[in-house]
Amino acid sequence: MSQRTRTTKTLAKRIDLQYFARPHPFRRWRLWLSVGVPLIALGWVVGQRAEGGQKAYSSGPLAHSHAVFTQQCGLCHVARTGAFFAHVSDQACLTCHDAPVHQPEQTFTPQCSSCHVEHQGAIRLAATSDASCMQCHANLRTRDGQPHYAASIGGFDRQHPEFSVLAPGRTDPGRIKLNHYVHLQPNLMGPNNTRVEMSCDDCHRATGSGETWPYASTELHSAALKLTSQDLNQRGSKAPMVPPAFAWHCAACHTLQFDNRFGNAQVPHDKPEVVHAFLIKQFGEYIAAHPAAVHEVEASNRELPERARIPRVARNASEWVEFRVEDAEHLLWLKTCKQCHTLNFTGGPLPEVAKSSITARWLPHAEFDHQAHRAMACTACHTRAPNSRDTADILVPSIQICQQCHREQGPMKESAEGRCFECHQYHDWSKAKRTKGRFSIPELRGTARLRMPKN
Amino acid sequence: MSSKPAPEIQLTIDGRPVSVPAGTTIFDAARINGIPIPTLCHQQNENPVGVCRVCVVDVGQRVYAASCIRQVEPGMTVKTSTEQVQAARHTLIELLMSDHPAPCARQQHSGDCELERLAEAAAIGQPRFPRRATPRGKDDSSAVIAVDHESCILCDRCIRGCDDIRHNWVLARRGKGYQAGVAFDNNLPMAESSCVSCGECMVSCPTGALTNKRVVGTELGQGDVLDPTELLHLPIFQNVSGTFLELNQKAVVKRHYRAGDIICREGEFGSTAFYILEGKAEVFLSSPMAHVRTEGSSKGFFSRLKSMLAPRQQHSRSEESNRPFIPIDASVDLPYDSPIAELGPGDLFGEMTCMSYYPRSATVRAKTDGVMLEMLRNVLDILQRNKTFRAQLERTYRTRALDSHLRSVPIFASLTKNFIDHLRDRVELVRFSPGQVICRQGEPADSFYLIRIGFVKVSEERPGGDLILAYLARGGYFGEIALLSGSPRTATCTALDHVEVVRILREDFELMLERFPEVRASLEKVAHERLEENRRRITQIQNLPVDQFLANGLMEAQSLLVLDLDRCTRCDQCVRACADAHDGVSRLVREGLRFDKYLVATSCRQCRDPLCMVGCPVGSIRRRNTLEVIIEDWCIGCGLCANNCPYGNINLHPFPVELDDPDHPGRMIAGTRVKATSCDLCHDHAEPSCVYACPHDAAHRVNPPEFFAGLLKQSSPLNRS
Amino acid sequence: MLIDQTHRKWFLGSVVGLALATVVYVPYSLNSPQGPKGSSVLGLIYGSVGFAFMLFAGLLGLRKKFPVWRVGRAQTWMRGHLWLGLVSFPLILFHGGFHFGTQLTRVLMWLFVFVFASGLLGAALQHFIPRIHTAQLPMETIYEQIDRVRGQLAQEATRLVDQCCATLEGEVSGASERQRAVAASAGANWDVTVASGLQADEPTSNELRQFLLTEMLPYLEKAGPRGVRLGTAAQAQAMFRHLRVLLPPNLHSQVDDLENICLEKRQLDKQNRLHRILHGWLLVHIPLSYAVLLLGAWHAVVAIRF
Amino acid sequence: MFEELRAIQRQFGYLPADQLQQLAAKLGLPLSRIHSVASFYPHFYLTQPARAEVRVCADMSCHLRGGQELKTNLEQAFRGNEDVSIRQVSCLGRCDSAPALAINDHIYCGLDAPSSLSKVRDVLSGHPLPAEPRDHPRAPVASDPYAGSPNYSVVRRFVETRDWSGIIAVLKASGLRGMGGAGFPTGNKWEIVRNAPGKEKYIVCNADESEPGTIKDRFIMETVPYLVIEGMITAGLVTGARQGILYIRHEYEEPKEILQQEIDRCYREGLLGPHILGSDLAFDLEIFISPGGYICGEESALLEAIEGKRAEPRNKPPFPGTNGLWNQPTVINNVETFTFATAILARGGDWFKTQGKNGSTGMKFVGISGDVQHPGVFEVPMGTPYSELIYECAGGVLDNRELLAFAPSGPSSGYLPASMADLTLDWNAVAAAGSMVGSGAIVVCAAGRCMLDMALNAVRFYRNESCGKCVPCRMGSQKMVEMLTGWTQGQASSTDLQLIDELSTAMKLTSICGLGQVVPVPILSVLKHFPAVVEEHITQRRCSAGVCFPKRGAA
Repeated sequence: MSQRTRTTKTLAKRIDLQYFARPHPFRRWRLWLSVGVPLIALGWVVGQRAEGGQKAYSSGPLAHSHAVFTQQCGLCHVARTGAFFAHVSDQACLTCHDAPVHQPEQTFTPQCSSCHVEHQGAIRLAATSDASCMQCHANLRTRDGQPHYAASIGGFDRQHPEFSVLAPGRTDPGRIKLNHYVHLQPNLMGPNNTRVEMSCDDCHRATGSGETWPYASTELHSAALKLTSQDLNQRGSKAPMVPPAFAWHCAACHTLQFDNRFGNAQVPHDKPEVVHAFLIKQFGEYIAAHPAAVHEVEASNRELPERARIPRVARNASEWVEFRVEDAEHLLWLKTCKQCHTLNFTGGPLPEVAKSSITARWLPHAEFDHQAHRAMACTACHTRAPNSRDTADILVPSIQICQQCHREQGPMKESAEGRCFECHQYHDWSKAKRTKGRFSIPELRGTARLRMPKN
Repeated sequence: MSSKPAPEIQLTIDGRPVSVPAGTTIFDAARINGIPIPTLCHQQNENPVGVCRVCVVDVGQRVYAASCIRQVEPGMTVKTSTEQVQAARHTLIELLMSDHPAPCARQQHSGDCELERLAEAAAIGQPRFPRRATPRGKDDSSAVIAVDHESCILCDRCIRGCDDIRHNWVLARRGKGYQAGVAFDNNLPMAESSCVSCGECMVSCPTGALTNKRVVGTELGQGDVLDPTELLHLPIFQNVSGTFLELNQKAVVKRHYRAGDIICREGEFGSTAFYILEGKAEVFLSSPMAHVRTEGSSKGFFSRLKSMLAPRQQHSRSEESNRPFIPIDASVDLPYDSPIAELGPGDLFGEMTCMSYYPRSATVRAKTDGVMLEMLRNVLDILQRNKTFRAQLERTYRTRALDSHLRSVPIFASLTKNFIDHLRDRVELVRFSPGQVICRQGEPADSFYLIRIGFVKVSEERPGGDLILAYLARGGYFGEIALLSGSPRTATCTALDHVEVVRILREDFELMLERFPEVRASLEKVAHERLEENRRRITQIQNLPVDQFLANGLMEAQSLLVLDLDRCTRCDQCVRACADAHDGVSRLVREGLRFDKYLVATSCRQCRDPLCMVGCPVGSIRRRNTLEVIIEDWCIGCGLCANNCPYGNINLHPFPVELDDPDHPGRMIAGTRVKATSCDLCHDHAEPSCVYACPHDAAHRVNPPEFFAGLLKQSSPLNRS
Repeated sequence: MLIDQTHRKWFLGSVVGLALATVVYVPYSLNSPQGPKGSSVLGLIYGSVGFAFMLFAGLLGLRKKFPVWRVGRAQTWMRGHLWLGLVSFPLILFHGGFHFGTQLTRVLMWLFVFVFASGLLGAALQHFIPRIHTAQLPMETIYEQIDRVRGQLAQEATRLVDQCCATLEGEVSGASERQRAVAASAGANWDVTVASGLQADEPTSNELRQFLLTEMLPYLEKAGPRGVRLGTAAQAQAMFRHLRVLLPPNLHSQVDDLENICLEKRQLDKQNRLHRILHGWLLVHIPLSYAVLLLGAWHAVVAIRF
Repeated sequence: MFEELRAIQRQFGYLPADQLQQLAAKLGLPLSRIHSVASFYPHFYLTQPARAEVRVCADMSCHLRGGQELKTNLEQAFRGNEDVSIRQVSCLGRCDSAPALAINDHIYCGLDAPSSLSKVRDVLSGHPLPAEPRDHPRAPVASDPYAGSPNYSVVRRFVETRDWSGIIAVLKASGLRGMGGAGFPTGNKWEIVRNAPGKEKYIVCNADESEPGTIKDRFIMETVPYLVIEGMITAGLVTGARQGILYIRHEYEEPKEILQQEIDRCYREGLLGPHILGSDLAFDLEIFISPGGYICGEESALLEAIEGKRAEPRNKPPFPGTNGLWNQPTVINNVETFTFATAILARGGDWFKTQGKNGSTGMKFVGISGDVQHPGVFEVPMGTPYSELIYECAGGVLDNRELLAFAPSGPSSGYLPASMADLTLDWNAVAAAGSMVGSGAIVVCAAGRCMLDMALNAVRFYRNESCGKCVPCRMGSQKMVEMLTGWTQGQASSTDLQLIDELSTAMKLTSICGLGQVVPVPILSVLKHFPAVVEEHITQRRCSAGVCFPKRGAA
């Protein structure tokens, strides 16, 4: 047995009674680390500061549009003189941006930053959350107390009303007689007596791709051209479909010959007065050149059945011109033009052409980008188009078709963007005003001190 | 004695005819005639006993005669150094040498061991006899004389010196045969015997059995060395062997003091006592009369604990002593309110410092020019054992200290002057040496004791070992229980150091009880409390299986700091908390023995037998009735208790104080004084700081028997079966 | 530290609190326009409550610096530290909407993750290791004093060997107290002859000394068992067995003592190791938590400002 | 003083320190003196004794008859039992019925191990010890002039004649010598005392028969106590002493009672007291019970003991005859001497002279013990050959073994080989053979005994009984025991023989008393008569008797 005795005394005597006053390496390490690590952290913060950047405090990368002045927090976070807080005020935004009001009737205007959330990384600031809209639209109050549409909308796929154009009873106001069904039949007589089969995009295209329209007139009237190019250039990618225009979409087939003597020469696709003048001029010139022709008896014209019975012989050139114009006009008014247009013979020598009234934008408060949907067949959405025989048919797809893809978002939902901003604009850009830029590039990039505007 | 000259006797010694008076011993006859006979047991000033037989001579008989005792006879033919005689002597010396630790103490110190000298003369190197196998022991108890029984040759010289020369009758032979030896009184250690330290035995001893003890620093540096004759002229050194005083010449010096000189300072360690020959001195305490108080507790959450000094008037603690006198190491006590007293010629002070090496209990300053004897403990021992001096001491005590001594014991406060005068001549001062039993359990009681000097252990004999009930210090009293009840002693009281008690005889004690019923009442109350407490503890012990518990000393503790080691992460918070609570001095060491899964940390256990009390020169540390240790106001900060505590749980706490400027009397300077402190359980708070600061619920202050009761029951051998 | 029944209240409180926070969080996170954000009201509440918890947890360090302050038992603080610290993590996650953010917040979050993880580890360690400590190290001492105790062990060993050598070299005075006792008890009062046991044996004594100098002292004086044969229990046992063979039976108790010293040293080494494990995680936990608190506070300031 | 001490011991079982203190105060003696005396006598316990104090005799006769084995058995049985203390004791005076042992001072003889064990157990369980069996038949003593019915004719005659010189002359003529061992002529001793000046004179009868093998005095005191008492009265009357003290060892409880009865009877009949038989002659006789110890048999030590001191022999001269008890002239004679003195005075000096044979004169009581068939005390004429004593009186050697050696007078005479058995019981003849008749304590060793062991046993006895006063005896006996023990344990040194020789010489020459002087005798006799045995032990470390050299395994 061991003789060593452990008594309290022997044990305690071994201990230096003041040992705790001198730190053991272990504790010293702890102390140094406890001082050191926070110091490093502090150093880092200070270092960041010294570098001048305040990026470190940024709660996230700025959106692309603002990324340039990431280092210049003060640009947006404007502290009022003497105040501590430097929250982003609307004023800061309005320095560069105009933000037209949404609706004159709205009861409440949120702060810019409440919808345009910055520091979320490279996102579009315009991509506001539905919740921002729902602030009001979930339970809409207007100043006049009369919500125009639905008063309670939860989102695109939640309580969103059907497009208003599709409301029952609504018809297409267009006056150009068009039978989609016929046009989509195979074996149509095409230009130059060729047989063609038409597809939607022969007439409906969103943007001018530079591709020529297959049924465009070979020799277009300048007026027609003017119209279309304006339409094409105005609205970017979300532009509505190019409205159908005779010159682009019809002229190749629907030729406007007026008299055999002129071969395939056509009358301009214009008001009857212009056509009338054209005819007079044409025939006048012809008789002048072919005075003999005044007496030529006209073969009966199958095309004008009413006229075939009484061949008329002109007495003179002017009469001939008169007859001939009459004949041609008869043909045009009663057949060629009338095929599409509605002509009103209201007593005057010339008919009145009803306005075509083609609807360029069916959904005036929303935008739709056909281009984005190009992957789909047109009929995938416009399901009724192939069987539409009546101009009055509104072929805008139902919202339900949209909702098949556009739903509440989320990785699991496998859906297309369903938030409001996808279709709706908050700001009424029509009322936009011009803003004045003030900053230099170094100011924005943070290499120069920012001169804050005095309020 | 007849005046008639004794007739001359003719005889032949070593062939020389010689003539000597009748009655002369052969030894003397030979010596007178220039024939030396070696001897060990014979000395000229002592009666011959003829026990060493070294002086044997051939007187022509069958056996040799011891020349020291054999008287001459007419016609005797004595041969002192025949070959056979020398051979016999040689054998005897060799026999003695075989048990003699050569060189013995005497040979080592002064080179005059007679036996070794004889052995050298007889060319005895290594004795051929086997050495003694059973040790005979040493007795180191005396302050002045070292006793080494190993060296004793039983020559009886010391016995004759003690008995025949000094008539003290302390020494005698004991035992028989080879086991025989020399004993003091009842075979007591020398210091406990009735020895008066006259030194005669030591002077007589031929070997190292009795030698002058070398005390630490036997020589006092300063002062005038006194001639032994000068000392012998002092009445207090009467009857002391001059040779002995000469041996201790430098252990006592005469010193002259001028008025205002500081003679000794409280708290200093020293080894001398002072005896005033002329002049006056004043004795006083310069430590602040206050105890350590921990403050800043309930005031606010964040107040740091401060330790500060507070006298008992300002901050009274429960059971604090209200004694009006502070006991010090002199023949007077100091009043609490103005701790100063005067000493005059014939007074002795510094006894405890000198005998037990306790620190000085007070500062002494010369009041007038004076002369003092400064002495080391050997000389003090001579003094204290001197009959003349003792008488003087008792006289002084009776006239000057008995009064304050009795009155400083609260229960005697009501005694009338008359009665104290009555006691004055009847009390007796009795001295005990360390370890001596003052009264023994079971013996009939005959007196009541008040402690004047030293410390007394009160213990009860129980099967399986003594149970220490208390330590009593100066001012303490004992023996009342048996006297009150008339039963035998209920406990054994043992002197722990050099103890002096005042003995009040039974009849005086009874007279006192009769005349002062209130004393009786309070004594009975105290006695009852003591008994009750003892009984409670004993039942406690009896109810517990105590082996390991006792082995760890846990039974003696009344409050333990235990750390549950399964919880303790050894983060040391408790120690830091303790240090923090006490101005950076930890009163706790996180180390100690384990009991089950508990570490019994070394923090004041409020021991039932607080060793720290033992030795306090002013008796300022003691136990409350609740057994808690309390340090009284007059702690002088000497640090002895801290040394005595087996666990290092007493700390000395420094405090700034104003002190007398030694260079400019009357002016004060800033200084530092220390006060002893021990775990106070942070008693101003709900719980001790260490426990409070333990983040892991590991530290607990517990009452051991209760806390461990479950454990102890489990491990009880009775339950195991 | 023992996570046991006594923690039940805290545990339940934390669970309830956490559940409550989660219950609030789920709809909030679903409904908030830009997802859960620190700057939203709830986000701020989470953030501030979480930070308050962290701060409280961090204050434990301060509390420990001033152990006597009567500001609640350290045990309460510890439990608060443990449980509130635990809860603070999900709260902060809620606050950040489970995003770590950029730069400052990311650093902060990662630091917090480390602090939290080290805290969990620490709690586990402090739950289990003390018991191992208690069971395996009956001779443990105060960690800070291990070096000192080791020195004392070396002295003790030297003393023991000196004693043995003295006995072996036959110095009666030096060492043979026991031997003399044996001699004395061998014979009764009368019949004792000579104690003949004292036979000098110098070679053995030299070998013993050699053992002390080359094996024992290097082992005792150096921390750790590496590179010393006594370091492994089995080898040490073998060596002491050899010593026992070498030395006479009356010195075996000294050999036992030496072996006991080695055992103690072995335990001290182990204590060293265990202590480092038991408290080593604090080297990560504490500094990082300070950093977290610092940066967290800064973050709060910055966040409130911007 | 001894009575006081005994009283204390009876009361407390031992002598408590405070009682000694009180006694000191009572007697006016220094405490040291009382302690000194009390510690000298093993009879007194200074500390609380065990509940069963067992004392086994281990000297010569008992040693031969299994005392050692008995002790070993007891020790094994009660090892670790603190209530039993087993020690060896010097001769208890029961050599004829060895082995003897005392349990709490009750002496039992001839016990075997089991019965002694049961006795000790009885003590431990609190049963009172049965009285010692007293079965000593009173054999007629041939020398008894009264043949059992004493009439104290010598005293009566002296009271009438007062012829002291006649009595001394008769004694001188009879050649009666001290029978205690030294053999000093009795008549001369009485005459010296008679002539010595002194206020008081004392007659002391030494009945402290303590030498191993010596049992004759007990026999005498039990059978013819009146002869002893009459001898003492006569001596007192002759020398003018008025006080007689019969110093008897405390183990002799029974003889003491018998003597006391006889003394009481004498007082009743006026044979003792202030007026003996109505005359002006006075003589008081008291029994002094020895506090114990062989050394008390030494005359001056005995006187010291009576004086209440340590029984340490005095330096002589002066002799007790002039400076005896209380420094007064004192006659000290042995029991047997007084007995024969009475017989001689009653029957006339010639009777004694004619009693011897083979050229010797006188009678002698001898005790024969050890390896004999019938140990006992025998009254034989001087001149009887030892062989006759052994083979005829004592019935021969035990178990018919060969006689190996015998001690004519216990240890003090040394051992004589069997070849010397034809020696006659004669003072001069035996002295010539280098031994002595002494007290006639014949101890017989049969073949198979180790003589070195026997010598050691004898020396050890002396060592144990040495008073320790003088150096040669105190130290020499111890060293001799140690050396001899060494021999029996194989630790002899080459110088030992030389050393024993030197030591023996020194002890013989320088010791104060006879005890110290005879210490070397046993070993010297063995060295002389059995050198081969010693040689064998020392050089070959072999004991052919198989007694010595403890087996290694046994330890």
